[in-house]
Amino acid sequence: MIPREKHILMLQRMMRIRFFENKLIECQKAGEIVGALHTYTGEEGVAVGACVALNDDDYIAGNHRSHGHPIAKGGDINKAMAEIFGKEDGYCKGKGGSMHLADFSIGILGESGIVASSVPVATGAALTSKLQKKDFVSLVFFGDGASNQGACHESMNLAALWKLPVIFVCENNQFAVTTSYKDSVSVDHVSDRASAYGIPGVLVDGQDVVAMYEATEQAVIRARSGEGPTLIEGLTYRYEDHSLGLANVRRDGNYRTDEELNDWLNRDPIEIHKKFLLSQKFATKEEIDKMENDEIIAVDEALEFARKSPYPDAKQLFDDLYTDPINFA
Amino acid sequence: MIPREKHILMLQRMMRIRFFENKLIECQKAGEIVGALHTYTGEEGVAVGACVALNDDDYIAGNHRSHGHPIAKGGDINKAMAEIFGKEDGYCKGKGGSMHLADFSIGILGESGIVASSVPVATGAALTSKLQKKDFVSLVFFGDGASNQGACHESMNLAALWKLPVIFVCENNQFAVTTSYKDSVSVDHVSDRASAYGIPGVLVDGQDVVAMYEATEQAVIRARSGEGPTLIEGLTYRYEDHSLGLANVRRDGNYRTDEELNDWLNRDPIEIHKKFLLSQKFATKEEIDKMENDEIIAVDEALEFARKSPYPDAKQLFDDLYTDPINFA
Amino acid sequence: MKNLMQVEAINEAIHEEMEKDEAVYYMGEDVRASIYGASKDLFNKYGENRVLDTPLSENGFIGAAVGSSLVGMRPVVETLTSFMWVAMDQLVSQLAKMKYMFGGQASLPVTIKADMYYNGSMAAHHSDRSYPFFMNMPGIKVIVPTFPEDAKGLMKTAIRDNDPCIVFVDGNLGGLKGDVPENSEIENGELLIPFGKARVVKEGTDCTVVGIVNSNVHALSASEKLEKEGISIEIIDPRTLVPFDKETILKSVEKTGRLVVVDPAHKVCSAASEIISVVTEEGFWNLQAPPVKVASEQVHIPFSPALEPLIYPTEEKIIEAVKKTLE
Amino acid sequence: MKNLMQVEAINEAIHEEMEKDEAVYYMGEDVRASIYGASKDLFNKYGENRVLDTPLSENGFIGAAVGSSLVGMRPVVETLTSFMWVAMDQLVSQLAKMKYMFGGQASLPVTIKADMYYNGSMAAHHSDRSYPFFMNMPGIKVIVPTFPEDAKGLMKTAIRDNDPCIVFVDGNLGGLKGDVPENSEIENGELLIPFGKARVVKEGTDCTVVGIVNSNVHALSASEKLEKEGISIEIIDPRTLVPFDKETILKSVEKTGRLVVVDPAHKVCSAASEIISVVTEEGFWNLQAPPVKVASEQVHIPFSPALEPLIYPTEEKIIEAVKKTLE
Ligand SMILES: Cc1ncc(C[n+]2csc(CCOP(=O)(O)OP(=O)(O)O)c2C)c(N)n1
Ligand SMILES: Cc1ncc(C[n+]2csc(CCOP(=O)(O)OP(=O)(O)O)c2C)c(N)n1
Ligand SMILES: [Mg+2]
Ligand SMILES: [Mg+2]
Repeated sequence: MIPREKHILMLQRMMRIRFFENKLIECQKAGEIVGALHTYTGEEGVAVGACVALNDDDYIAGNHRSHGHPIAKGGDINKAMAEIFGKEDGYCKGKGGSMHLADFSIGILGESGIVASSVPVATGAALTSKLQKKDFVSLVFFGDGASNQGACHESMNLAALWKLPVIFVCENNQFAVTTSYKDSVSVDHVSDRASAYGIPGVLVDGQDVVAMYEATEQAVIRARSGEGPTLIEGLTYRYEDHSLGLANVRRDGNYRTDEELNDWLNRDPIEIHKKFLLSQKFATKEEIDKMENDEIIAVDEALEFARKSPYPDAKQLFDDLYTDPINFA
Repeated sequence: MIPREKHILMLQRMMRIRFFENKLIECQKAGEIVGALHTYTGEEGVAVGACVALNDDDYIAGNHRSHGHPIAKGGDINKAMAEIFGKEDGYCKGKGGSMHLADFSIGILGESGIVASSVPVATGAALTSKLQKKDFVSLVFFGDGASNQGACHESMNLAALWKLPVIFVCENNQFAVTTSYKDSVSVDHVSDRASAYGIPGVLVDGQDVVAMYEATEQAVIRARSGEGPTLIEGLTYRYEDHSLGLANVRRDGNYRTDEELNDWLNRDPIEIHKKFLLSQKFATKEEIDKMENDEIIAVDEALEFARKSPYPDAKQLFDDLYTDPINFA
Repeated sequence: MKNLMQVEAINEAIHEEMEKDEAVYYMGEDVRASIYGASKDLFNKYGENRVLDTPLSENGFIGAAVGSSLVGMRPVVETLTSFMWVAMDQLVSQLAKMKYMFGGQASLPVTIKADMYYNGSMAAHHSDRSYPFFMNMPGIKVIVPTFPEDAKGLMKTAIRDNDPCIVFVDGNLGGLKGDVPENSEIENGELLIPFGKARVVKEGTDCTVVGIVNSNVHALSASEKLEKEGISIEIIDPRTLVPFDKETILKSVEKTGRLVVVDPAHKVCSAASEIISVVTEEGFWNLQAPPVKVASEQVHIPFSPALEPLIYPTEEKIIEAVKKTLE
Repeated sequence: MKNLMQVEAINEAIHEEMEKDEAVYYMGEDVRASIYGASKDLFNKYGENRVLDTPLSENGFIGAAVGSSLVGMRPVVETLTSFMWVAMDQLVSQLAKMKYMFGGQASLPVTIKADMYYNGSMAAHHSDRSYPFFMNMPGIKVIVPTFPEDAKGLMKTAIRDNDPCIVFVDGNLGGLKGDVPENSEIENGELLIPFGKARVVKEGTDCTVVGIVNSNVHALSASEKLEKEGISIEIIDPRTLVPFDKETILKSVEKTGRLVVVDPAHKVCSAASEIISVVTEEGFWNLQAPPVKVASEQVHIPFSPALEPLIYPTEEKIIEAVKKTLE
């Protein structure tokens, strides 16, 4: 049984992601944000369900679609927003930007712009858990497109062989940019590939945050008891086009229809979970409205924070490359 | 029904490989050959069964254990031997050596020293077949160890998606150097992984050349009819240690037992096929002895050829890097 | 003459070559939708058998391009320099080495169009400029076009070349406009720029400035300012780094006695390092002052718009470097 | 003092560091069986939790090393330079970039021991010398030991360093013997050689010869011959290429006025190119003759023993180069 607080927390985090992303979309359109911007609206159920099933000292790693994961894990939206603005108070002092949010202090090992490239890294964090006989787990998010990279194969094999406490979460949002997963994955479901490693493969409705939580919880139990990895595929959909930073990608080639988008909009993970909370009497309409309002305010404050934060100073350019500065040729 | 000539041809080619390798082992011990030398004795059934099921204008590609494949495909052992000696009349004019035999004129697209690295290449040859609406197929050999490389995953997915006429042949000789495949492949059999791509996975007794032929024949039919790739795993064993060129690898760490080796020696692919030919009355003892003798002579001649061939001249060093010589900085 | 953006010139080159030769096909991620512009209208025109959208498996599909080229096709592959790291197995072990390793049996007419999206707030994972590596590794031709005319002509030459070519396309130049001759204006009816011949972008007398990709644009504007101070620079665009036209540069240095090399790659072991080492080895006695390297700072590309521009060569840095050679 | 082969010195370094720090573990293909010698007796001594045989998945296990280092381990990974191409994704995008990209949050105490088996008839696929690439790509420290003492001391420093290090081990030097001090003979009880400090292998007056890995051995024998002709060379081994001890070399050139750089990497964009470019930029006025590069020919490594030796720097080529600077 999932405790009520977790249900509430899941709604909160999903709303936080939604408002955060929508705020960024505004800022991006207003020209206030530069670079690529891959938003997570529509997919909130996947990251939130997965992360809320973890402990604070468990680890996650992610990809270019990179704001939902850290927020779902409890990241600081002030620092996240400031980073996306390239400011000094950002998570990475402005060096990472949208695609590279990280907070090592709460187990967020970072987002990666190269698809699938975090998968071996997260597997390695799980290796530490095993070698040091700790009991933390490590969880990694990657897309349907990314699942076709060799890095996934190598990591799943390694993790299965060594029974590492790692959870592979494929966010199947139906597309890699404009390419349908049906044109890029040669089986019906990414989770079908789990059998190639002798590990459980679980197909989940990613719009149902509770289902994501439950699947992850099972995987966590398995991981902590030394039985090894699990592959979870959350079926979901991104509401926006691939990246707001690349305007020319948007709807190009009519890669998806309005009907399809509408069908998914009708299965919004936040609305579904709201209904669930109401039906279970876990929250009243008023409580939900209040939470919503709080999150809107929090995001507004984050924006303020980001705007006010100074840009990094030129002399910080060479910091953080090595532990101490070194001489080059 | 496999025609008699093919049965005879398979015995011939297996014997040719066996004698060729044994001759090289002698030369290597005598210090006449330099560099790494990965021999194929014990595994003849796999390459020969597979290649004899192909047409001359079908393609193959292979790996570091590299003499068996081209000989099985009908390669010229004079040129192969000369190449291994680093001589001008070798297949690659002495530039490739043992690990890089190739004969493009009869569909041998070359052996590759980097494990699994030929797998995408062979997949690409099959892509030409599809794009040009030809009907040749392409077949690639790789080891149990190599199957864990990402290149295999990416190629199998691509081939399955695009229904390419390619045949993936995993030579499971139980080890990658000293590492048992049980410690490197997380499922019981490499062929079990076919299901991750929605393609047939076939487990074959690699010591039975006829079984290899039949499995390959089925895969060829499937490939030529546009249905896509097949993954075949041939269970086999290498008689020698990993590489004769690295003496320190030999038996180090007792990675295998004498009993195990003996069990496999008792299932020698050449002896099995000889018995089969005799039992089916496809050949008499005398005919087989004659074939054997002919192959011994052919290998002796190849050695003579290699020994007599001159070393490449210094002025050939820069040839073959580009189509025409170019200026560097 | 028509005025085209660099990306349009490249698109034109690909169209012409696909039109001319059925063996040419185009492959990459989302190339049918033409998300990066260079493959515009290819899919409509040539269809699904010649314009292939790939799964996200760069090593797999670049390897497939390699394999297909061995047996009759002429693939043109679109990717980003930053996505080539995952494909280094096929790029290095097969594409670069195969022909030599097999004693010349292999023919690999593969063209890789590698976009470099640096200087656009894309951060460290998306901003690589990796041509120095491919200069160090033999076997591949390294093409670095700047101006639209050269971009078109070099791209066409690359597609027609029988050796592997990587055309490094500077994302900063996609919108750069320039005159490109109509085919009807050209003697043999098409624009083919030979490899290994530098372009003298501007003649000058006081200092030789060698520019790689976008650096030529900065060098041109630096030149205008320097002119006002009475300093005349000669700007040379090598256009290809492998093969390399050493002679044009050595001759220019013979005239000017000074050398500045401008290169957006990281400065250590850059193309600039190589060019300076070559000119000092072979043109030492013509140098009247130490050569100066203006290359990117030896640090990853930071996201912040407050930091990123500090990394790259600029007009100001070029002006300063030229003056240093004249001190 | 004891007389050790380079491979024994490296093995000793690993033993000492694994003994000292439980976070250090050793990983690679067939390392338990110690097929390349450097991991001798590690498995017996430290067992299966600290000595890991991996599947043939370099990208996967190097990535796992990276991830494990982020959360408390200090992996030492054994591989060959030639097998690093398949792992470039993790080496470049994660190992090299992660710390900077995350604003310093990541700490990556990973050591890669990368063997270079060139010059042993291993052909193009097994003979890479890829350190120039890792000089160009920021974020990794590039260690190039020659003598057994340095190999031990630098390997220990690398394992203890909190940044990613690649120790490029020249397979030609595995059997090179040299004196290595016993720990009891050393002030603080252990041999730690600092990064970024060149070793003056031999003092001399007429020409500075900078040698990378095996080149120092050739330079030493060249020196003996040259001495007989009255020519005195100063041999400098940078020992690490990132960080780089420019000062020692510039000071030496100030004294000798001449420079030869010897480097077994392919000559274009080599470490030698970089060193020559730096010395000409910063030490131009001290140079009395053009510097000379003695590096590998710009071609893949052929298998044939009749061709391969023509590629690399040799004693003779060094002698010729030194004489050229003295013409
Ligand atoms: C190795 C690599 N290739 C290509 C890209 C460019 N790219 C960025 S995101 C993306 C699509 C990813 O699709 P998916 O994995 O399904 O994630 P999604 O964007 O749908 O969340 C592509 C092609 C990249 N970043 N890295
Ligand atoms: C990418 C890469 N990693 C490591 C090696 C070194 N190596 C050569 S063969 C081999 C074992 C290969 O095992 P398997 O694929 O089973 O083939 P087998 O030798 O058993 O025929 C290894 C580790 C290599 N050549 N390439
Ligand atoms: Mg997707
Ligand atoms: Mg094997």
